[in-house]
Amino acid sequence: MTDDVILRAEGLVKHYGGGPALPWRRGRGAAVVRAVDGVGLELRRGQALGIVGESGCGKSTLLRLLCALERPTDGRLLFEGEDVARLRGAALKRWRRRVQVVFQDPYASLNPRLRVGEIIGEAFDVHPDVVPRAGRRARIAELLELVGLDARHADRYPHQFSGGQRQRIGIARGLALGPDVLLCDEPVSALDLSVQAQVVNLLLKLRRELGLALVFVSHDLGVVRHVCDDVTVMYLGKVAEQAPVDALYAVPGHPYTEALLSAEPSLDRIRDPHAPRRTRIVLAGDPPSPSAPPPGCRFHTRCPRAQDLCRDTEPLLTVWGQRAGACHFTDAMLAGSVD
Amino acid sequence: MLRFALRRLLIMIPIAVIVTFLVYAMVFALPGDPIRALSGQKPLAESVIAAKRAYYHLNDPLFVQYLHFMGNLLKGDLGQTFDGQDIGEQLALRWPVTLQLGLTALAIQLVLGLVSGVYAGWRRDGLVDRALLGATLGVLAVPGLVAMFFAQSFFAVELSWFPVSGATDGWPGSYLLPATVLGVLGFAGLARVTRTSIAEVASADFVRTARAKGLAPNRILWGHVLRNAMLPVITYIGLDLAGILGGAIITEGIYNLNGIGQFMFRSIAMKEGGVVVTLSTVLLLGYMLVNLVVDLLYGLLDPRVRHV
Amino acid sequence: MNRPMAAEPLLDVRDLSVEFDTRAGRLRAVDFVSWTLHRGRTLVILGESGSGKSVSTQAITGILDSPPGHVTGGQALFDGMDLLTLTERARRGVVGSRISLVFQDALSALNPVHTVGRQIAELYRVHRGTSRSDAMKRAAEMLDRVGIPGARGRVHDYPHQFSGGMRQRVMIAMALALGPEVLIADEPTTALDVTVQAQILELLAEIQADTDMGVVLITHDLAVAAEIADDLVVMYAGRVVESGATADVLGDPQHPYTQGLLQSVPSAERRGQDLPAIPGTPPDLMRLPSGCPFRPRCPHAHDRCVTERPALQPAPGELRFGACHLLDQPLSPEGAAR
Amino acid sequence: SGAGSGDGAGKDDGHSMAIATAAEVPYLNPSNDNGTTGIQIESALWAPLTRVDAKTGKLVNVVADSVTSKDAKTWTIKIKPGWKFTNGEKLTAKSFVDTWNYTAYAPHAFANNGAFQRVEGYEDLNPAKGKPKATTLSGLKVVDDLTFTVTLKGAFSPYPTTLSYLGVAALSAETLKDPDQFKHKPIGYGAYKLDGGWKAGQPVRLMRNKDYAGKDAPQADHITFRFFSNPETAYNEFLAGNVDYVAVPSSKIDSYKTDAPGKWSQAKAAAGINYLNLPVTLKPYTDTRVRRALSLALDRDSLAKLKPGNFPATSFTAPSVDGHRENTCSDCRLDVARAKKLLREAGGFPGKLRLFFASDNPGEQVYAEALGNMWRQKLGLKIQYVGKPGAEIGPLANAGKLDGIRIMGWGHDYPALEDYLTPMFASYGDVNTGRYRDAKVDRMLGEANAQVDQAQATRDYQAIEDRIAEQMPVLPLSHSRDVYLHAEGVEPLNAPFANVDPVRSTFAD
Amino acid sequence: MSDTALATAATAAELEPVGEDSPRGAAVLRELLRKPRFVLSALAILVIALMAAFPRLFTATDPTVCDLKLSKGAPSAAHWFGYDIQGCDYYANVIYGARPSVLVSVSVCVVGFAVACVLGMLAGYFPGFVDSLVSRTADVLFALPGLVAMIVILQAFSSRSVWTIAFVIVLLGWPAGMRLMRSTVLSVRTREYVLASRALGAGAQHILRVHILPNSVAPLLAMTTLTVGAAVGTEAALTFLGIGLQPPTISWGLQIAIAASYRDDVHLFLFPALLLTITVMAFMITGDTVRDALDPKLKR
Ligand SMILES: Nc1ncnc2c1ncn2[C@@H]1O[C@H](COP(=O)(O)OP(=O)(O)OP(=O)(O)O)[C@@H](O)[C@H]1O
Ligand SMILES: Nc1ncnc2c1ncn2[C@@H]1O[C@H](COP(=O)(O)OP(=O)(O)OP(=O)(O)O)[C@@H](O)[C@H]1O
Ligand SMILES: [Mg+2]
Ligand SMILES: [Mg+2]
Repeated sequence: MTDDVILRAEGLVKHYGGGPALPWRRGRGAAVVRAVDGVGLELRRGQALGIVGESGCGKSTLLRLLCALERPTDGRLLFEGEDVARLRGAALKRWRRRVQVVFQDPYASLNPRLRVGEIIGEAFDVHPDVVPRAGRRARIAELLELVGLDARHADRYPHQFSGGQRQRIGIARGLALGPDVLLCDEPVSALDLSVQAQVVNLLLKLRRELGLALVFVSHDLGVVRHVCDDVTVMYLGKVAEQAPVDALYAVPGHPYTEALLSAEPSLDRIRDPHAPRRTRIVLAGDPPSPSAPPPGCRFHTRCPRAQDLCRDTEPLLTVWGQRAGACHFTDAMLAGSVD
Repeated sequence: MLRFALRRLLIMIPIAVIVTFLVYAMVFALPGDPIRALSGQKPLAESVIAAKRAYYHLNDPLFVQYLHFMGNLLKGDLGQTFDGQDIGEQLALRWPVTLQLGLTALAIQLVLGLVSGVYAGWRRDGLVDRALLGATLGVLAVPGLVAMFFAQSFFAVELSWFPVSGATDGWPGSYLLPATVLGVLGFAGLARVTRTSIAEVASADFVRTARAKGLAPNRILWGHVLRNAMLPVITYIGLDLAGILGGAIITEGIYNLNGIGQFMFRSIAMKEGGVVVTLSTVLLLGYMLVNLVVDLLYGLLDPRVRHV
Repeated sequence: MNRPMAAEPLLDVRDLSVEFDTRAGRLRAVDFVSWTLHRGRTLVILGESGSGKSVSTQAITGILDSPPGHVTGGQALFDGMDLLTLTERARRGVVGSRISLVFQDALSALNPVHTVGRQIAELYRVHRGTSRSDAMKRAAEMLDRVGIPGARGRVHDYPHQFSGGMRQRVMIAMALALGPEVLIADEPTTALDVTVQAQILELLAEIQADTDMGVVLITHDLAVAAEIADDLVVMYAGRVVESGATADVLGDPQHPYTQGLLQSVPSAERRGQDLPAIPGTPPDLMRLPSGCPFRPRCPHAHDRCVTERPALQPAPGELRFGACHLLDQPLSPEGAAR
Repeated sequence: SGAGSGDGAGKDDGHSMAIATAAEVPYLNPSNDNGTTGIQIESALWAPLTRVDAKTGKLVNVVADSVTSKDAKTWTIKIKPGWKFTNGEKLTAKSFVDTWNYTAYAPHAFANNGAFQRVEGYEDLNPAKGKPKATTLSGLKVVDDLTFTVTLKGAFSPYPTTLSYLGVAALSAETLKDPDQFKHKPIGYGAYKLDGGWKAGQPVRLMRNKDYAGKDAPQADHITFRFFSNPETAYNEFLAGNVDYVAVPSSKIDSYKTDAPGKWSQAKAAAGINYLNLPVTLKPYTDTRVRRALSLALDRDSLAKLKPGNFPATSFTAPSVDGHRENTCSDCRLDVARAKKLLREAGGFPGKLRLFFASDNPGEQVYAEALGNMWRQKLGLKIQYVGKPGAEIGPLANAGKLDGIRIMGWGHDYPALEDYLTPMFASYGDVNTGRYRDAKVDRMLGEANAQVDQAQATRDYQAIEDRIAEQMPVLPLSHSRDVYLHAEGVEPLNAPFANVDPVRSTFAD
Repeated sequence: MSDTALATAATAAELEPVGEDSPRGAAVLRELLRKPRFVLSALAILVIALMAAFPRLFTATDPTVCDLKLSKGAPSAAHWFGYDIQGCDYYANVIYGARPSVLVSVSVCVVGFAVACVLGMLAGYFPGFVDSLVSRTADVLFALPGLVAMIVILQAFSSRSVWTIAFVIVLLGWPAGMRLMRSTVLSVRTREYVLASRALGAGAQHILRVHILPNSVAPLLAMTTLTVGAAVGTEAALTFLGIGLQPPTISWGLQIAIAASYRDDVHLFLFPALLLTITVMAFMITGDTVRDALDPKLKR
């Protein structure tokens, strides 16, 4: 089981150091944004790990740490047991080829001066051994078609595409090198359902056939449920809960997860358009700022279950069989489901 | 940020020392004998030459001369030129002239360069763009000398709008004409760089957002586009500021302004190591300060560029 | 839903067409698109990725990059004006204050070198003449309303310091700042988690209730559409293929594309299996198939679809329209199943 | 009165004028100044012992009452009584002797040290090596308050003429104590004194010196010298009416007549000569035929047109000195056939002819090219132009290191044939950078210098010139007559035997 | 000018034509050829290059046949540009003046651009030691009084040719371009597409070439096209310092500089200045149009 672990994060921390441009500039002085604050993860070969969490809780930052685009303030990242921070030169390059990433902001991550074919083909320029020179064009066309774009679009520039099309370009680039791990930051958020279905199917197929491991950040709980085996729920830079997908959806083990699930827009009205509109549950209180996380449990300010204990004592992530939760009441919440 | 600035300030000291020596050595290596040159066609008596050489330590090896000079400099004694002028007094008299001329020219150049560059880049092939192209070519085609004399004969002699030469009217009267000519001659570079830089930014997506916010084109241009295009522009301005003296040499001559440029020019011709070094050092420090400020401005203008 | 239909439409788009110049020639990204938005109501535009949703809204608000884009026809009537023929100056009085826009790509849509607070405050300063500090204060309020934590501190941050979802909320805050009559939001919640999304949608509903603001929302999230839309417009390959009241369209989709969309929704039962996607790839606008553009992917296509392009025509139901030759024919059993 | 709108010429009393001059002067001290501009200003602040009468070319006394000698070796100089420095000091024989001693003393490094080379004891103050043995010239003796004697090393009949050089004027005792103190506060005894303060780089303002004892005081009451590093700027200032006298710069030589109609004049005197210096010790210049050929191939008329106010030279001295004769140089004409013939006889010109010019002077480059073109086209020579900054070329030449032809000019310090012949052709001549050496010329010079009879001396000098003409160690090119502009009603002194002198202008009313 | 085109075309080269679109370089070229402005300016460059290479194509007159009597003669049918100060045919002289002028200016332009570009990218992309090294060296060079440095360096060469002069101008001139390049690189290096490229495993060299260079080179390009004219001016100035080209070499810079002091004879100044202007204009317009053509967002 453990030898199967391909990517392991241990206590990853990323702080964005504040400090205004000039001493006399107004604003948050030296406030430090604790974007990611001690996150551990395990990703097995062929596994799909979903990451969900409130906007701004550090998911994208975590992904950037996982693909070593940013140096963690603290913590380690191990790939097949090897510390990634130690990789240099050719070894790092080889590693990069195996771990690819799809960025959240599709347009910003595409060089406006390159044509789409060049953007995707860049992977082959960097790793010339992946696809023989002669076969590149065909491979690019193939990748474009895989994500539902026309091969002829290879000659267009990024700005000539719609938002969803750009997102697919990003996915095609992520897949170009045939990585072992694909880190996806909201890969399907801008796609219409039909194209989304195609892309999801593609990812599933790659998983099945090539053992591609996925880290899948998404807000669409339905898609996460469809794609992933396990889910990590993050709140304010920390892991709130980790669990297999079904178990989590069945019985949430953290009040935040509970709130999250309950806020999922219902598809009832699609099935029955005349059903009454559901009243949405909005979490009480303001989300706290990552530069001044509340003491004790970070969720306590908005938690319906919050008690005095939560206000002073930070709950640790405790393992509960297949799952783990960071709430003083996880046991109580799981009491029904975990035998 | 503060540490960054401090570090940069500290590094100026060794660099200044290197430059003083380098410049001193270069002046030393200049061909010609300044003392003999003093006399023009009528040679000085050999004994006088020998006396003068001894006085100025000209017979010592380069390094000893340099140490002499630096020692005096640290004592605040700038010494005398070979033709007997008090260097400190001359600098005190001349700096204000050059600074007034240079800064006025720079201001004119900035206004001209920025305005025309910004509009040319914003509306490529528009009226301003075409006019700028024409003006640039004109400026490049006419040698500075010709332009300056033309301006002098036309605006000062024919029309009597300005004094012909000299700094007796003080600022701005005496400086307006030379500074304008200098500014006009130098604005093309800034305008071209600004134009290109603006053109690079003008098609960015946030410009569209600004339009969707219902902002007037001018506000979009000056408030949003320009700032994003500013990095090369302020770099260029920094270079310009540092290059003021270079442009001032001819101007000061033609408009008979007793500034640093003239002094520098003469000092080079006369191999006045001390003067050249002093001036170069001041310039170096000025240049490095300007660059430091520009580098700090990068961080202010574009938050994605941060030096810490 | 049950509100009375306002007599006067707030924004009436008629036969809008937009074309782009490309190296390979002209392509028509928006083709005779029409829809109507009423006061206090929410119109959701659904559609295929690349079907012209964003371009059509950009064209209406006059911010299409032109060239290469050209509005080649149509009208967009707002308060008695045709937005498409308005002078630049007149449009500035409307767009930004009375009609506002949330862009799809939040990072590139924000000016990277201004703080987000300043970018919001600018609206107050320009359109309302508010003082600098007041404008800043109100910017912070707006950020707070869209749920940015520590809003008062974060007005001084730059876009790149925000997360994807926060940038989107900044865009929303900007759009809502001046209390517009029409809000056009292009996928405003794609990067938001469900709780924040709920919060934002709630906020919109609140404002709508207060001010009768009309909302045009572009989204791919059928659930969101189902929950908040009064009317739906479905686009495919630059055209409107179906429109009508939400309940009607979702309950009884007339166009095979809409039907296919509804089938692609992931659901708990099919976990891990392939989702039923519409077969084939979206058409290239440069070389649309003859007749109906959906034809190559349509399970019901027949001869007429090859030769004749179906026009948008009334369909059964109140104010419903569809663009399919099958509208006047009984659908085949599988197609009609849903 | 003059147009007088120049700097500080605002006072309405009397005549005032502004004079534009070239390079600025660092200080005012005639003993330590040999620049033309400085001397010009100092000539207003001081007065010379003697002066050549501008109209007649004959020597007259100014400060001197008499300069006499029996043997042309020991000279007795009597000065007129009543002269006073502007600080009140009396001008006495002692003033002169002290000043001369001071100037001649090497460690003081005064520019006009060389003016006392001929005086006995000069070597003791200026040893070739080591410290000076004496601080005073043994040849100078104060006889009484107003008389002193000068003993020269050898007989030198033009001596009284050399006293017209301002470099031998006297400084006040106060100045001699610490000359540095008075660099900008000159104390003279001339027709003018400083009006207000003065700092280097700024215009010099002069006002009439009421105590002036001379009889030849110029008319102007106020004179302002304005310095222009660029001559065209000065020209433009004149056109704008801000200065009253300016020399026409070479770039305006085609337009000055239309720019300033009725306000231009040409100098009557041509006080100098432009010539080519040949390295006569190097092959092939050692051959007189080559030198003649080079001279005969030059079209001096065309060349002269390149420089304003120039006219072709036909002899080796300047027209403005007494005893000058035209056409002493028989090869100073264009005769290509003869040039070719001479060159052929001499065996041609092997290799390249190196032509030096001051490259920082555009006019000189043009001139050099014109010369080169003539030799190249008319004689088929190969020319190599060697442009060097003026500051470099002078010292090179002085050190005798020029291996080619150099463009030169020479103007006298005192108006005498001797002041051309000695510096240019004596083996020890100051500007004899071509290292021309002819024992006979040296000897003839010595004899002429010792000739007490002035008329005979002149004939002797002319004989030397004739000998030079046979050898052609230099190629005379042209003399220049300056062209200048003057404000209406202001007439600078312009006479055949003096440089144009705006200080001594006359005013119309 | 075409450096950017080449840099990006290099990556495009591997891509065969897709559909009817041809590879990028060719497409850009085709598009450029459709613009009359580009065609005209490219033609001008060609003509001037020919003039520099084969002056005989343009005139049969020997520029060194001179008659001082004809000095400054006005233009006429037989002598289109009149005579110069030396009385030589000015037309022939101006034609023969092209070579040194073009060689100096173009080599200064190209080499200076390359040096500034490379060093600017290095300084901007590698903050810290590399940046300090490059930037401080630039500071020192910039602070040296150019005149002195040029004299000293040029004196060191035993023979001065067009190349040594170009070398010195570049040596002392690169700091300006370097800083300009560095400034844009500083901002471009933080863009997300650079991050994306790093995630692909791309090395610094690849990123600099493919992403940074094309997105940051425009201002430097604009400045460089201007230096075409400036270099000619500098070359002339050097001559007058006695450290430049020596006669009988002719160059436009020299002709203009000499003519500047004979302002009464306009033709002396007019013709070389005209040719110089045309050259600068050609380079500038070519630079502009190429920049526009390379900007994917600015089509027609
Ligand atoms: N500048 C352009 N040049 C050429 N084609 C363009 C340009 N901009 C957009 N298009 C094309 O126009 C079509 C419509 O784009 P639009 O952005 O409106 O799609 P969309 O419906 O918003 O899609 P998405 O849901 O993916 O955002 C797309 O096919 C796109 O490729
Ligand atoms: N460069 C940066 N400087 C300062 N703060 C940053 C920076 N990048 C991100 N942050 C902050 O870190 C926090 C986490 O950001 P991150 O982008 O990881 O969130 P996220 O979970 O991806 O959110 P979303 O779902 O909205 O994309 C946010 O508060 C954000 O403002
Ligand atoms: Mg994110
Ligand atoms: Mg869109």
